[in-house]
This record gives sequence, C-alpha cells and structure tokens, in this order.
Amino acid sequence: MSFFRVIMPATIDHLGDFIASLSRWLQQQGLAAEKIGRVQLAVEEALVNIFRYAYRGKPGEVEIRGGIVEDNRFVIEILDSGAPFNVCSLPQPDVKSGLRERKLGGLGVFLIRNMVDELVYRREGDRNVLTMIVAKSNGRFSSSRQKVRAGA
Amino acid sequence: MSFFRVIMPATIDHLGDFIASLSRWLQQQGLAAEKIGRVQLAVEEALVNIFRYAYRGKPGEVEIRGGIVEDNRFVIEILDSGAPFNVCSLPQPDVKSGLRERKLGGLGVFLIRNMVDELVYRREGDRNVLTMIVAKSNGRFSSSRQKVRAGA
Amino acid sequence: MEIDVRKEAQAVVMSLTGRMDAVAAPQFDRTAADLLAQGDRRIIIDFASLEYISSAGLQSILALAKQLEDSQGSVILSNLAGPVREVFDISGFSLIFPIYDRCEDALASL
Amino acid sequence: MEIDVRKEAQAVVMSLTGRMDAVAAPQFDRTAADLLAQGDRRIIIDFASLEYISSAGLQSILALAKQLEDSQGSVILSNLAGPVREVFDISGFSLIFPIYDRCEDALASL
Ligand SMILES: Nc1ncnc2c1ncn2[C@@H]1O[C@H](COP(=O)(O)OP(=O)(O)O)[C@@H](O)[C@H]1O
Ligand SMILES: Nc1ncnc2c1ncn2[C@@H]1O[C@H](COP(=O)(O)OP(=O)(O)O)[C@@H](O)[C@H]1O
Repeated sequence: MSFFRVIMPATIDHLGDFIASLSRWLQQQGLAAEKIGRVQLAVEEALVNIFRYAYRGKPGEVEIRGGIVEDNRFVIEILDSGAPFNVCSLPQPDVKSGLRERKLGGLGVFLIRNMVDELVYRREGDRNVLTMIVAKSNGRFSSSRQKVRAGA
Repeated sequence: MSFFRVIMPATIDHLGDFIASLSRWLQQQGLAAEKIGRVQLAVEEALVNIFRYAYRGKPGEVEIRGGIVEDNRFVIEILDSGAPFNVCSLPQPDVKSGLRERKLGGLGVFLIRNMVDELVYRREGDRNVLTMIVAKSNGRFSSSRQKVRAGA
Repeated sequence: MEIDVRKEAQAVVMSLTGRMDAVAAPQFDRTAADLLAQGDRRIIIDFASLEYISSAGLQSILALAKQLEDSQGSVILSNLAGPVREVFDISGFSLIFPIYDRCEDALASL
Repeated sequence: MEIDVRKEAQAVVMSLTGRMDAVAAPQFDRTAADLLAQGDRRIIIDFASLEYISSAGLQSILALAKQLEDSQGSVILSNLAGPVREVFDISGFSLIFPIYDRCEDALASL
C-alpha cells in the first residue's frame, strides 16, 4: 500500500512545489490526468486559504498526506496548525448573478466541493485536517460527484 | 530568522521536487544562483545515495532542513532513517587516471565535499544527519572551499 | 503562465498559456492594468493554450471585467474547453461573459 | 534534459539541453545505446545548452566512452563551460576526453 506525505513551509512560493510533488505521486498510482487536474484545483484552493487565512502570512507548515483505500478511493488529507476553521461550514456562494452583481471572491471552497467526491473537516489536536476523497474509477466518481454538487 | 523544511518520500521520482523546493527557499534567502547550483549538486548526490544505499529502494522518507547562522552561513541538513553510514568516512576516489583505468562510480560523495564549505555527519537517534554549510559571501566561500578541497 | 498580447483593430487579444494559478494571477492583473492604462477598452481573452485555472484566475478576470464595465468596455472569452471550461461552468462565470469558440469569431463580433 | 541527435559525415553530435541529473541520465544511456546499435562509433557530446550535471551524468558519459573504446570509437566533448565545466575539472573527467571549445572544432578535428 503506497502512502505519500509532503511537508513544506506554508508560503505561496511553495504552492507549485506542493502541487508538483502530490501530482507525481497521484500519477505513479495511476490516477487519470483529468482527475489529477481536479485534485490540483481542490488542493490549490485549500492551500491558498491556509496560507492566507489560517496562518495569515505567519510562518507555519502544511502537510499533505495521500493514501488509497478499498483499492479505488484516493484519500488526500491537508493538515495545518493555523486558526481552527471548518471549511465545510461555509454557505453556498452566489454562482448565478451577472457581472454587475457578482462579488469578487468566495469561490475557492465551492470549487473544492465540486472537484472531490467527499469532503470532511476535523480538528485533530492543534491541527485542522481537511480530508478529500476521490474515486479512481469513472463510474463511481461521476455519480457521487453529482450528489455532492447537488448538495453543495 | 527563516527556517525551511521539506519532507517527502525517499524515491527518485521526487528528486526534482526536493531540489526545486529547497532551491526556491535558497533563492528567497538571496543565495547567488551559482551557489544554488552547487548546493543542488551536493544535495542530489546525497539524496540519490540515501534512496539507493540507505533505504535500498524500501519505503522511507527524507527530510531536508535549511537555516542561516551568523547572517552569512547556510546550514543544510539532510536526514534519513536508513542504514547508518558516515559519508565522511569514505576515502578519496581516483580522479587522475585515464579512460581505461577509470572505474565507474565513486564520485558522488567526492563532489559533495567539493561543493560545500563544511560537511559533518552525525547519527541522531535512528537517523543519519548530514550537515552541509555554505557561506553566502564570496570571500569566505572561496577560501574555505580551497581548504576543503585540499583536505578532501 | 505566459501571456501574449496582440493588438488588433477591434480589440486587444490576451492569449494565455499554461497554468493560471494563485501565483500566476497577479501577473495577469499587471498586464491587464497596463492595457487599461494604454486606453484599451475591448479585451478578448483567448484560452486555447490554458490548461488550468483556479479561483484566483477567475477573480482576476472578473476584476478586469468590472473595471471595463465602468468605462463602457468589455471582456470577451474565446477557446474555452476542457477543465478550464468546466471551472467557468461550475462557477457560473460562463453566464457572465460573451464566449466564442474561436478568437476570430470573437473579433468578428465586434 | 533534452537530447538532440544530429548525424554529420564525420561523427554523430549529441546536443544536451537542460539538466543531466540522476533522473535524466538513463535517457542518455538509451539514446547512446541506440546510436551504438546503429553502428555509430564517433560521438561528439555538445554541452552548449547543458546547465547542470551530476555524477550520474558523468557515469553515463564514461560508460559510453568505455564501450566505444572497445570498438576503436571515441567520445569528444565540446562547449564545456560554467558549472558543468567545473564538475568535469574537479572529477578529473577533463583529462579523460578530448575537449573542444566549439562543436565545429570537434568535427574539424576528425
Ligand atoms: N483555512 C481557512 N481558515 C480560515 N478561514 C477560511 C479558511 N478557508 C476559507 N476561509 C474563509 O472562508 C471564506 C471563503 O473562502 P473561499 O471560498 O476560498 O473564497 P475567498 O478566499 O475568495 O474568499 C474566506 O473569505 C475566509 O473568510
Ligand atoms: N547514504 C549512504 N548509505 C550507505 N552507503 C552509502 C551512502 N552513501 C554512499 N554510500 C557508499 O559509498 C559509496 C560511494 O558513494 P558515491 O561517492 O556517491 O559513489 P557511487 O554511489 O557512484 O558508488 C557507495 O558506493 C556506497 O557503497
């Protein structure tokens, strides 16, 4: 069973390094390129929020863990030691209005929800743990994605 | 005081990720491009040996730490949990003979020694720790490099 | 990300290549600010070679469009496909902008 | 690393671009093995666009030269400069190979 872990400083400079390192592991494990792109988007949004809101620019680290369960489901966990925040508690943003009414911002967590099959937040000791689950096979992925989208 | 740390799986696939992540930090800290190239070479040689000899292809992790002391000296530590091995104990390889007599291999640690100002090995708990020190300013770097080279 | 800027008679075309992530978005903001400062009011953003966009990229494009609206200008999109198209669709951004299949079609519309 | 192979009358020129690290070296080995299989015996390695080499790269080049020596062939180097040159100097590899400033000079020597 392959297990992946990367720990790096929580700075925007390392965003690309986090994404590159995780993506390499996902590719080795045979996740399709299209799904790797979705994970990249979810992980970027989560990391940028951690750098910006959880640590507010103060020094800190982020850990990303990867594992596979039931031979088919990728479990990706993102851990930070910043301010406690339950990402899953956010209300649905406005994705309907036109140019004039649209407010800037507020799409990051919404995109995360739409890119993964399951999203779970928990506080573990002094760390935030955000768990993303993505099914490898297409069938399961599409159907559960629909479900998540409807509920988001 | 800026401190850097990266932890990733000890596999050759992540060699480039380790180097990219560390180099980004070194660049942020103002180390000259030429010296970053030397650190990259020393770190690559150390990492490849850890993947190949310390872990012998078995799963494991490598940690690279970076710090700056005395405003001028970069301290880079590479930690692994593989078989104990004092890199500094190796004899000088043959760097004089011609094509026919030259043996393949045996240049990695020699290059490490020549790229850094100081190289120190220690065992810490169940980990190997290889410390590389590189001076930021040119003056000190050249002079101590000469010293190391003569002694290598 | 690379940004190629081409000035045509009817509009300026910004062609994006690579990944428009949170690190790349500020680069788009700077280029867009330069164009506004030069008096350009009609901007076509061509996504033919863009392989990735995150919310930071969306915000940059929305911010540009809002600035242009104040001065009777407009942002038009072309060649939206694949994962980038999907992000525009999910976020409802596809409804905010005029979108053309090809850059030439966008130019012809002006 | 990118490897560009150009067959000239006197020799084959392998031009290396980028970084020849432990991940890239096996790619060099494969290309070199192909050339040997095609009967090429004189190989010029041009380093004009190589910015980095580690011991894995040195070993690959030495291994090729050793194979060629057995069959009366040779490896010649050109455009060694900067950090790559330094690695060749420190390791004594500069003494093992004929080295020319420019690729044309290496070709002219044959
Ligand atoms: N890790 C986090 N820690 C604290 N607050 C967060 C975190 N992630 C998101 N938030 C809050 O949720 C809001 C919505 O986040 P998001 O959907 O990513 O959009 P945006 O960052 O553009 O506002 C943020 O403005 C912030 O207030
Ligand atoms: N981290 C390590 N753990 C165990 N043995 C090592 C380690 N690094 C180097 N060695 C030993 O030292 C030798 C010389 O290493 P090196 O100078 O890198 O050249 P090469 O790897 O080409 O033999 C290796 O062949 C190996 O036996």
